Amino acid sequence: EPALIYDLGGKFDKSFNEAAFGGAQRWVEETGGTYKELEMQSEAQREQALRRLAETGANPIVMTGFAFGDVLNKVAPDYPDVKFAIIDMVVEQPNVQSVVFTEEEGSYLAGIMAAMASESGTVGFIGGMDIPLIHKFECGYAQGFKSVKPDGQVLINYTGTTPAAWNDPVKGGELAKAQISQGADVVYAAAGGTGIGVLQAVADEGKLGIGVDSNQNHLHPGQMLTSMVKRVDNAVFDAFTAGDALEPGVKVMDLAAEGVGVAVDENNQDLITPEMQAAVDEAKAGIADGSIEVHDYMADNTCPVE
Amino acid sequence: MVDSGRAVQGIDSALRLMTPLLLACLAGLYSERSGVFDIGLEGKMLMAAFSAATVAYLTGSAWIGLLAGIAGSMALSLIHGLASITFRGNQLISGVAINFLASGLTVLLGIKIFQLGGRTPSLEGAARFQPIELPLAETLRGVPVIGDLYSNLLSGHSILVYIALLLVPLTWWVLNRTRFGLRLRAVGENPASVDTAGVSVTRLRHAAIAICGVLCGIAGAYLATSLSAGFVKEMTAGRGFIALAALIFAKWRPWSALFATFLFGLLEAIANQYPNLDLGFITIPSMFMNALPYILTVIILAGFVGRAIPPRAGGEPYVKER
Amino acid sequence: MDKMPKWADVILTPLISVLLAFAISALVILAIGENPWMALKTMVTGALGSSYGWGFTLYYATNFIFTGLAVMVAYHASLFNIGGEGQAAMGGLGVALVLLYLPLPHWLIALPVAMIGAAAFGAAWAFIPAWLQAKRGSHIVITTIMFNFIAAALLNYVLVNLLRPVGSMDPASARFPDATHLPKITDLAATFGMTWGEHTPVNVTFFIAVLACFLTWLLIWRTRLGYEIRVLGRSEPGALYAGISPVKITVLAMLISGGFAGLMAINNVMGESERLVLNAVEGAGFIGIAVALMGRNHPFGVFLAALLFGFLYQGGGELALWTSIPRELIIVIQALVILFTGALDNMVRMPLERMFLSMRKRGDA
Amino acid sequence: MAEPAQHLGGRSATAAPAAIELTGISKAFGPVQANKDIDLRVERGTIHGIIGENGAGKSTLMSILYGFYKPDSGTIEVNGQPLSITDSMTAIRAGIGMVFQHFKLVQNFTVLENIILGAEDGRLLRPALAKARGVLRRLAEEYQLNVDPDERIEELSVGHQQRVEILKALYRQADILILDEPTGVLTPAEADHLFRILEGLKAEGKTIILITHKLREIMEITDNVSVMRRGEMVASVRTAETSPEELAELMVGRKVLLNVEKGPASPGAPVLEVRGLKMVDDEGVERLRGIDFDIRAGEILGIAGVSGNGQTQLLELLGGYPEKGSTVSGTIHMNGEPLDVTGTRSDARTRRKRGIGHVPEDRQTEGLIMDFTAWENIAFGYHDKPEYQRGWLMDNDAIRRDAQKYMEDFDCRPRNCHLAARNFSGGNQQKLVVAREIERNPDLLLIGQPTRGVDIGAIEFIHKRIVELRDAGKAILLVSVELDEILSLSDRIAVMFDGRIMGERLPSETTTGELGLLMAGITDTDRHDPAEGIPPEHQYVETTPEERV
Ligand SMILES: Nc1ncnc2c1ncn2[C@@H]1O[C@H](COP(=O)(O)OP(=O)(O)OP(=O)(O)O)[C@@H](O)[C@H]1O
Ligand SMILES: Nc1ncnc2c1ncn2[C@@H]1O[C@H](COP(=O)(O)OP(=O)(O)OP(=O)(O)O)[C@@H](O)[C@H]1O
Ligand SMILES: [Mg+2]
Ligand SMILES: [Mg+2]
Repeated sequence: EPALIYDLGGKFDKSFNEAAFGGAQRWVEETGGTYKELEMQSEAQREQALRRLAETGANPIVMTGFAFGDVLNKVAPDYPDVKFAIIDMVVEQPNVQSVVFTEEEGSYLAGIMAAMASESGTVGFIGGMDIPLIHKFECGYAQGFKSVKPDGQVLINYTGTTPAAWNDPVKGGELAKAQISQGADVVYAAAGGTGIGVLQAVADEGKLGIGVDSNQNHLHPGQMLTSMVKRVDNAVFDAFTAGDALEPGVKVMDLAAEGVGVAVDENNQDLITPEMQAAVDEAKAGIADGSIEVHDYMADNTCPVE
Repeated sequence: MVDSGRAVQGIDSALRLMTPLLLACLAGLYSERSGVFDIGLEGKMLMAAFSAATVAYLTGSAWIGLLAGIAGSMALSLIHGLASITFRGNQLISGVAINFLASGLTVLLGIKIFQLGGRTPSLEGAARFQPIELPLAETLRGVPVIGDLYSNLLSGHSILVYIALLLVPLTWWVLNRTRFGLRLRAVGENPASVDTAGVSVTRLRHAAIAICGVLCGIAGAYLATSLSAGFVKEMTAGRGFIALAALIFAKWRPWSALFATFLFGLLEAIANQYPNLDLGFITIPSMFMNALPYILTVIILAGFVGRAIPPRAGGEPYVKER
Repeated sequence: MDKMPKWADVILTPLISVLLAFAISALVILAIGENPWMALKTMVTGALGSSYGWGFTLYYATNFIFTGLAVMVAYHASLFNIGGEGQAAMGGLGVALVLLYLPLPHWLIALPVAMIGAAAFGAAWAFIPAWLQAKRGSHIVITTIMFNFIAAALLNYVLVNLLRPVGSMDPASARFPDATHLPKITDLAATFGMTWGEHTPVNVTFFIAVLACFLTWLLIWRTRLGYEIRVLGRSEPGALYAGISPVKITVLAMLISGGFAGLMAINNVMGESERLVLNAVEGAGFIGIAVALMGRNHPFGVFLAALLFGFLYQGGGELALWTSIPRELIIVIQALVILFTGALDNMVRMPLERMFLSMRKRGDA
Repeated sequence: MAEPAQHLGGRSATAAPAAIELTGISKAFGPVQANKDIDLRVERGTIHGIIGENGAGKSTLMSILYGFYKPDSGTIEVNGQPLSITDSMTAIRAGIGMVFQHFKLVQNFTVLENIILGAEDGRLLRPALAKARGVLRRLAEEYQLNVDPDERIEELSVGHQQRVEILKALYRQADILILDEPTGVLTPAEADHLFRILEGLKAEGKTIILITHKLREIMEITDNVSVMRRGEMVASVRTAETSPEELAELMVGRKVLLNVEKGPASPGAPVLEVRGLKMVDDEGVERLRGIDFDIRAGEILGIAGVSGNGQTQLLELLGGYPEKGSTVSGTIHMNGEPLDVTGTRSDARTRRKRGIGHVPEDRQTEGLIMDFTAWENIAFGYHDKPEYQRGWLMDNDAIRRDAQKYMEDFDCRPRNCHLAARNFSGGNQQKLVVAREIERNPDLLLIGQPTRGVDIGAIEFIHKRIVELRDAGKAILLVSVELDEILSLSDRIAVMFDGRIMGERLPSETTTGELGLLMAGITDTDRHDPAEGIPPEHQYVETTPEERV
């Protein structure tokens, strides 16, 4: 029986935990299997949860979030027969699969679309807490945008410095309005529950929003340019499906692997011009063949376009 | 660097951000002027936000949502009153408990009702308070300065913003010009004076706390059904505590409360507009811009505001016989 | 002269209050469609039913003891320190800097040094609000709230930009050197050949916390400084009359308070995670307020209240982990416990007093 | 007020119904029986005195009558009609007004706001304020009860605050006025004024109940007097048919000396020399305008004056804690050595180390920590004495030993040093403070209002101890608004007015009248005359206020 552990944000964080939950649900629907799931309550429980699951025979054990990395490094060797999968972090252990996403690539595509949809030449990005992971999104987005509009401007805001930053739609909305007042007409939200407020404000003001992690286009049909989907659900689904045959090592979920991408569905297809679609396709191909290199913020903690 | 449009937008944003603070601050003002400290503003707002969003979603009416928000907040007020007035318990503990209670109950009930991890579904249309245009706003829009101030700044907010603003003079008037206000102030300064005048201390304090509940209810409803479109867990994000700080800052006076909350709103709006302040030689990182309102509050407090003397009987239950 | 015997006030009242809180909690559990009996059983066995459960319960309790003592000491000087959260966070920074940058060969050496670092950083963070209160009259409740936010910002910055190892996704410091790892109580038990609480985070800091309770008791009720703190807390004119400087005592009391809050970092940062993570305090600073108030501002009360909250935290964690009951239920239970034992205690006490009084009258007659 | 019905039940047909008739009133606070089966009859149109030791239950009884406390049992009749007084509103409606021992005024309200509080008749304040202003003007003329209606209470002297309380009652058309220790805080002139008002009210047919510890007042003004002891009513007599000695004995249960027995002073070397002492408070008001005086070993210098003329500031300054934000200048010498008047070494701790003991005017907020136990209060201010330290810790056993001893010496009751200070009666609280300061054997004892609100048994005792301290060769600075006390205790009397010492007199050669004039700021033209009567060793350089500026 596989197991899934959510990070502190909780199962319904409007972000990758929720996406992970979606993947597990899909697996249940398709296979009719059952799985165990756990929500963390405190930092100290991480190890407790991993060990208890491992001891009760869960296999594989999937966890979302980089914060598990440290603990997993310690726990994995104690249970060589159990397979673990960790999302967003590389843990080098023989029984651990590390799933990493190339958020910068997906965001790059979103940036291209934003640039082409923007009439003002100014777009916005709103992140939750100012942490490296979110900079990955931000930097990819900015690169994509600048590749189309080198003279354009990307406005960047972070919501806060406490965990409340992920659950403050009011502040998110205000930040979006502030960016809009400075000319932004497309705003990309990578801020969990805060993002709901961002997208709402953007829709209220008649501008375009870009969702994150799961496909959020349905939130405001016609007002969502796209969503930068990060297929955590696929990662979880794959891991669950693989069962104890889960392959250790680093699994890169990139554009090519459809780990990341921009969502197009009936809610936003009217906004996608053929040129836009062409540009996105071209960029995809370029990234795939290496002619376009999207810089990963994590490589050196800097972003070339800022 | 600061063009007028941006300034207007900043103040506009400040107006929106201050509204929940102002409502909560006035709520605290009624409670604390009657001698009952209330650190449970946060919890009451949160509860109100949840019940307002839930009911607004279920009924499709923001107004019914508002009533539900008020009811939710009042329920917690009642508990606070029961604990700290009727049973003369510790007001701070009761406030702490209310914050915990709201934080847990909202999510618990939210999960039970919507299975969305404590969120409510997004509100649309009449389930939200929409911005209203003040009369003549369109006509005046072209007029320089006045147009800017009236049409862009003052007009176009939700009705709750105007209610909050009107509550300031109203509160002043109630406190200083009515029998209720006189007794309320007296009971916060020296409850024995009210008691020996033949007026019930308990009833007055319960009334004050009920008003506090109503105002927190409006504040919460504003957060969930006007500023945003639904409830998200912990969405008050510490605003109740900021309102408390503003209340002390304002020395428990309504006009000063307006000023204090506006200042907080403005500081936050400015921090929002300048996420990375580039001073030329150094760029202030976003973390510090986010903390700027708090840092400036401390500086202002240290530099310009003298000792704040709370209502003398504040925090103490009224006990005749020990 | 008292209305009822002391034992009744100290034991009976809180006991009945806790029972009431649990009764209401049971109703809440029923209301969300779960089985309260099963929930209670999960909580009790999960938190107290094994050395494993105890290991976690005591770990959380250790955190709460420190933050509870912090609130308590300030409260005796009539200062309401809501800043435990920020002070504890800064204490963590102190620990991290000491352990990462000083060559400390053994935990026995690392511990006192880290304690100094933790206390110093926590105290420093309390110093500014204290000084502003004493000198400028800036209300300490506001300034400490503000300093919580500022600490979070500072920590966010330091972890992301300064302490984070290059290439790490996690906004956390590097691991502390192995030599500085504190022995877990499991390890201590193992040296006596016992297996106790395998893989639980409770470590030697627990004993330090217990010692801290005792020292705080000495401080408040047995030393000159404690006497002066209590005088200032009761009456500022009285303090002046007695030649006690309110400025000095305000600052000292807050330094001690901040120091205690900072010391919490020994437990969670040095003892448990062995590196500094963002939001390491996890609200323990706020729980400290409840713990101190419920503990009636007495170190022994703080100890008991911290245990109770440790139990609720661990039991609730178990509940959330292994049942379908959402973790927020535990916050509700905590709220009810705080409400009934801390704020509605007179609801229980008044009828009890009447009962004892009439019993005494009958005895006299 | 409705006219009382004339049916009189079983009472003698000739007697009019009593204004108040209490029967079998009992009240317990937890285990404390404050009132035990009390009967009290107060005739209409009389002034009825109630006396009793601290804690005898006087205030409790009156609070019950006023609806502030609920009695456990007993009945109340007002003007012959049984009345169940459940709250103060009922009492007010029945025409009862009460001036509490501790005023129930809102400090930051104006006089007018305090007057109308609870009697606003109407939801809005404006009409009530206007009406009250008019009524106040009329009352002011009628009874010489002048107060500025727009002044804040905190700006008023206690005497004026009391007027506000009386006005409050009159505004509510009280027919029966209860005054709980009204003169405790008044100067003799103010007290006389109050009594004239009470006489006036009585002449109008109003009934007055007066609680006091001062037998002189009882004899002077009351028609009847009731005596309480330990919660019981022990006697009710016509004032004309009793004597102070008899009342004192009824009250305390033993014979009491009503006058201080004190031999002549034999002053030694100067202990305290004060020159040109000035103090300006944080609002820029000059509170002390250049004070000069000496006190010698073995003498008591009494400072008389209407409260608010700088005595408090003088005591606090000498005690080492002038008001926050004030500026001080001048010199003080203690046993010939200078004392710092500013800076960190001018604090109360340093003063105590130099041998200055201090019984503050306000025992409840300064002299005691009300929540502390008696033994903790015995160390208050002396907690850093070496004999109370044991290494890093305080030697609580040593403190408790001292506490037990002091409480024996001063006959503090109950003799339980573990009881919190707030559980002692006012008199016993005062004994705790006096014991603490006197037992330290200070070279100089500052003592303010030593017997305010204290019953006569305790007054006798405290006076005796002060004189003993003097006879042991110590210097004492006594500040009191009670002229009787000043006259009977002091060896020399200085009168303060408006931050200056107006003059100095010997008790044997002055009268209350003369002191009263000085206290009012009226100096005699020949100001050096009285000094001739002072023996040479008592003389010191005296300057006029003008010279000191
Ligand atoms: N509010 C109260 N709660 C509990 N006990 C009280 C209270 N008020 C008075 N007592 C008790 O009742 C007794 C009578 O008190 P009361 O105030 O009536 O005395 P009193 O005669 O007015 O004394 P004093 O001369 O000092 O004013 C006291 O011994 C005290 O212990
Ligand atoms: N709330 C109370 N609880 C317990 N005892 C009280 C309380 N209030 C008053 N007392 C007691 O009642 C008695 C009389 O109290 P009261 O308030 O009349 O003060 P007091 O003794 O007259 O002092 P003072 O002369 O300074 O006013 C004292 O024994 C006092 O300790
Ligand atoms: Mg009395
Ligand atoms: Mg008295």
